Amino acid sequence: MDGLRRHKSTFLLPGLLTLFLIIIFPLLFTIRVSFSGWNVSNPQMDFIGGANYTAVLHDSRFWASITRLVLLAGGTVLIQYVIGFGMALLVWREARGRRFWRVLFLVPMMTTPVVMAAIWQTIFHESLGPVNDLLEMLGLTGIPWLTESGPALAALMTVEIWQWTPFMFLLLLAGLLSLPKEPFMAAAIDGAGTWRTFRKVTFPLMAPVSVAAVVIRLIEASKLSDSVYVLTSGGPGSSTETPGYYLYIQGLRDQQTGYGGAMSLTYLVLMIVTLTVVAALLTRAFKLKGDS
Amino acid sequence: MAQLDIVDVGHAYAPGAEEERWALKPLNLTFESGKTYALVGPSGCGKTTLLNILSGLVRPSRGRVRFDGVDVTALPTKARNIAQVFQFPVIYKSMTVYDNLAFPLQCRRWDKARIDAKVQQVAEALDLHDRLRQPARRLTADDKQLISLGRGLVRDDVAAVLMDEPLTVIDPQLKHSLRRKIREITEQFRPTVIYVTHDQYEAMSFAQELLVMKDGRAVQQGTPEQLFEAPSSTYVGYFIGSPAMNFLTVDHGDGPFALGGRPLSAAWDVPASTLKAGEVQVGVRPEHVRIVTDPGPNTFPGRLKGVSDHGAQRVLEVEIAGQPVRAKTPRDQGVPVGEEVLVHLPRAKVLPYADGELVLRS
Amino acid sequence: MNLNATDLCLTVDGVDHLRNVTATFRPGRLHTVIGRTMAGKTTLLRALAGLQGVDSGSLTRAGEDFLRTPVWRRDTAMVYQQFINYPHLTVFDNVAFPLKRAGLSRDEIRHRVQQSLASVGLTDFGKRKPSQLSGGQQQRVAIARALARRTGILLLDEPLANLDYKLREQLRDEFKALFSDQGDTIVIYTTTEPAEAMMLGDVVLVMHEGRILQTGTPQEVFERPATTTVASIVNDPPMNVFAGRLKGGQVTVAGFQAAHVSAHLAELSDGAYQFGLRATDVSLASSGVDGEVTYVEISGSETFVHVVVGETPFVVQLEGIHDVDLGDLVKLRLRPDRLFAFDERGALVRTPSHDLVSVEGR
Amino acid sequence: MRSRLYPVFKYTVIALWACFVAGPFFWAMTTSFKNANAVQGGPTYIPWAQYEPTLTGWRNIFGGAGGVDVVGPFVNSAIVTVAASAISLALGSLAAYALSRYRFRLGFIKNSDIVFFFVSQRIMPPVVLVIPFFYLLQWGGLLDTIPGLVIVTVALLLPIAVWVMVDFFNGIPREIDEMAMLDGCPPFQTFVRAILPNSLPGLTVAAMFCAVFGWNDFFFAFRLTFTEVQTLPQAVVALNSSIPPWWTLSAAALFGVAPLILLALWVERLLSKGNLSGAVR
Repeated sequence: MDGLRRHKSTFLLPGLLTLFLIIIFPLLFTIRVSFSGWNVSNPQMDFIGGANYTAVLHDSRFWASITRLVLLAGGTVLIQYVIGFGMALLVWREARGRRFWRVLFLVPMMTTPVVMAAIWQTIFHESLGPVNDLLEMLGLTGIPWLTESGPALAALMTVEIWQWTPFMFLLLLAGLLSLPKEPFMAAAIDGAGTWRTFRKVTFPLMAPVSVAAVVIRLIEASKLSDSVYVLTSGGPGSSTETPGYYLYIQGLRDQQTGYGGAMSLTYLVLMIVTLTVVAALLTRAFKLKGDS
Repeated sequence: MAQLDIVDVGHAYAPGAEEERWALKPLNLTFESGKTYALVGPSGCGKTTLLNILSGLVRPSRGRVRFDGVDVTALPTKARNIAQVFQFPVIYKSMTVYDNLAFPLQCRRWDKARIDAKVQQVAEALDLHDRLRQPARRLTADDKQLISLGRGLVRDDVAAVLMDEPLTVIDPQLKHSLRRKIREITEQFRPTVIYVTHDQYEAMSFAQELLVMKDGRAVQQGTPEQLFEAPSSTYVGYFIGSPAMNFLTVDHGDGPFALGGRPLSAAWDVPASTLKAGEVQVGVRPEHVRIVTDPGPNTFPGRLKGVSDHGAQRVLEVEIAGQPVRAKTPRDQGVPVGEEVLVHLPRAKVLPYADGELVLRS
Repeated sequence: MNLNATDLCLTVDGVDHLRNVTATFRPGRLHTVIGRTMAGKTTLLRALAGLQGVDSGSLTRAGEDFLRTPVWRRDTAMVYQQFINYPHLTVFDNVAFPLKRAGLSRDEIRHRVQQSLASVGLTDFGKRKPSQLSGGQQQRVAIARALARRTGILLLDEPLANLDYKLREQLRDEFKALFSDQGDTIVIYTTTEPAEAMMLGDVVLVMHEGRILQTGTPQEVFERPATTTVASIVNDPPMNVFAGRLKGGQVTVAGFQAAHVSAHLAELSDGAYQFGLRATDVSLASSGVDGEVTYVEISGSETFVHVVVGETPFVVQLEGIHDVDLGDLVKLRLRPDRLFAFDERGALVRTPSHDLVSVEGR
Repeated sequence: MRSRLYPVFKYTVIALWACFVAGPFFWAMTTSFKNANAVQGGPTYIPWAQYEPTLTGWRNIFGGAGGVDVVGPFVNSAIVTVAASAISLALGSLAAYALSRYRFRLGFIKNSDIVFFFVSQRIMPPVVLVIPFFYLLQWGGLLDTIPGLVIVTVALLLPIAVWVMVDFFNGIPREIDEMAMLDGCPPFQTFVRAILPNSLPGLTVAAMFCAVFGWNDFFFAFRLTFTEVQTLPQAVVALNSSIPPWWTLSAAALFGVAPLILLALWVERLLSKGNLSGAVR
């Protein structure tokens, strides 16, 4: 539609500018502050060069949180994908009461993560919570869920899986429901069994949705911090700290504004690079390019 | 390849509906082994229902379906050993052309060498042999349709190939060549083919026999030539042929028919006793109507109302005794001068119809 | 107020869509633009409507530089090949939409919508949504909306291409009446079908690869095709064109003696030519040139037999439906008096003698 | 080929997952009717049989003595969510329409890059934004106010709206736009009269996502509003302090997530009607 050049910007600019203005100031501010020694005792926009960045490079607590995040996000998203896909397949076509199951399986993603994390905290309570009660009923010993590092991580992952598997379920089920009938009929006609049909028909057809769902979840999971705050406050020690939460401690709670800024930007660049690479790899693995 | 028998099969989507409203009224049909058939009719005529009954997608409300004498009415699609080409090309996206063609054989656990030989043979016929290693999803829509057909052809024992409007999404430009290709391939492999379409051109160009359907009924079954020369009803006369057959209401007493007070003899005599009080018409194809200069038998004065230039032919719109008649004439015959013309309806081509049905030669 | 296009050019991604298109479109005339798929017809219409810019050239109407007029002020209506209507509006509101934009009074709108719907036979459908209509009816709605506005320019882009052939036949006849009285509107209608172009057009423009090859009345274009390309575009099936030699009163084509030269070619000097012969002027006979049937298609009431003689393919058009099998050996008779002669580059040299003569009246 | 055990297996798996999903809600529900004694006595599940239910928790959240007020925060949350969603949808669908219909080219930047710019904002961790926002809002006098929170929430929701709507508009044939223009509509009217009325399913889906993410935001509210404007998640988390009054916490939590549980019913309807499919592709 040529001859409309004057009009196209009128549509785009309000949204673009709004976002730009909302985003650009914080970004510039953060860049600038990351080169300053701004902290709680010295709230000033001075210039100290790259000292903050050097410090970030040597901050083992930060790098440990990054490693933790990679495992945490990678692990939970994978599990979410498998369970979400499995559940979507089970209630996709003929299933008794499938509409009820669908609603139920969607509910957790609608609920507020911090609020539910508070409930989960009571569930994982060592002596008063139902999890240990259940374990004891099964003849096992209770586990100090939130006060030992291993169990605390497991608890955090459980909460994440509970909260966000529904999101996978939603995207994948919507994807399944939009699939055409014919390929499945063709597979039946060709004599393919259940497993072969899944591997050769369902899964390839779902590849674009799968990639989109996984990437979106990875993006959201990379920001994990609210639930950590409520559930474990990063503890015990710093054993459940995610970068998001550690940034909060440094930049906000301890008001190491300059240092926090440098760390934020390091983290942001790392995430953008990692997620871009992951998205590209997934896309290539599923040969989505050049598809007609 | 098998012979398919439809015995007293009817179907209603709403259970308990009266028979008049069934999507497919009970009918008997036989599809002979190795022949090509087309089911043709406007949308909602029941052709897709019939196809789905054959493929096992729809279980008929009544009647039996037999493949080579074996009752398959209760069997699911998978167990019927049919192949199907859908409206929208269906290929396995993640596989190469080769794997697509080999897939049905892999499912049947053929050994590798046998699969390879068969796939090569079929790919050769489909003209896809030089693209076997390509991902199937990169092919154009028409080649994808050939793959669908090929997946049926690789199976030696396939009972029938069903095609459901396979040209719907193909570029107009490529329709001709794909139709031609499909026809050539079926001539070579000779499976039993049942081809559903709403397009008469397609049906007549493709199939050895047509089944014209309307309102859930099979109106007429026959070769294209039979449908053209002797439509069993005014509907078929209208539906097959372009322009449609002319139908003229005639007077009938005890003797021959009369049109505008002049006698009109038809291809065969119709005893007055076989005609009820209803309307009697004669049908004659525009191709057979002739504009002549001399009066004679079966020749009527007419009035030229209009001329349509179709290129190599012209269609003359004439009125005889107040009824419109179209005549298709070659271009080099020119256009008659003036309004008054003489129209000859060749006796052998004038067919009698009573209440819309062809009156059979007794 | 003529619409004048001068030297319109458009290249997109290295592909020429329009090449020096120059044409004058006159009020009250129906212009058919005929060409194969991808000939640039749609691009031309879109450029006239302002939906597509051009690289160079000019477009004027009554002294106004049309290229600078935005789409919504071009006083143009368009009917697409796909049935495009507003999905959220009823049929009535669809037709009323442009009238409301134009600020007409409620009574006037109601009057015009009803009139327009009546003219396409949809009087009782005003309250339905387009999705509740058949394809043919949806296209009628689109046409009604275009007509109701009484715009200065009415563009129709292959409006029948996506319809069944029976419906196409019917609407084609209706169009003839519908567009016969369009007052001062410039009507431009694109099609791939010669019969449609000939039947509807006051003026025919033949388009190929972005160029306008010939402009003229249907008769001129059909009977004096400027080049072999035009000849093949305006004939359905395409005119048989074959290279041959004229020597000593004989026409030889790739090794066989095709015909004696008839009077109209007598004055031509000996040498190499391309000859054209319409499919209607080749017939199957008991004696003649030997050939083999490679394909048979049936179109409405005609049978097209594809025959190959040596290496040269011919299409033979037989009236009526005939049972010819692939692989049959046949003999062809070519009518020497109907040969068109073109020079080696394809430009017209001679037409069959008596063409324009017998045409009278209309 | 499917064995007879398949249905048994299938419904067992469904039931197990359903228990896991519903578990926390059941626990919160049963806890909300306990009092200090019942909680201190160890985990119990069935009222009357295992403990004597009381309404203390529920009374506390609706202004009972010594309780907390959740109604005010509820209203705040609702205002922020609705306002931010509405602004995001309006700006987002305009931008999405432009990106779907027109070709933009600014040096090496193309349409897909602009879409990516919008969507990539979701990568930004809230912490990166919150410090500068703090100063920005302080400077504008909007700290601890509803408008301030709305502005910030828009940054959160706008990418979602653009993402959903671009895909949706791409699914509407361009011929509709062209036709509207030929019918005499300038571009803006084309959008309003011909495209928007056909976009309801897309807008609904976008609105749903905006509502969920807007309602559930905690971090921004936590850092940028304090006393004047508390949102619901803040109010609930505030209860999660040293000596947890679990009964009140549970009641407040259930009250806070209830509106969105109703949303799940509605999402399922969209899903069954196929409206979500377009948005997902």
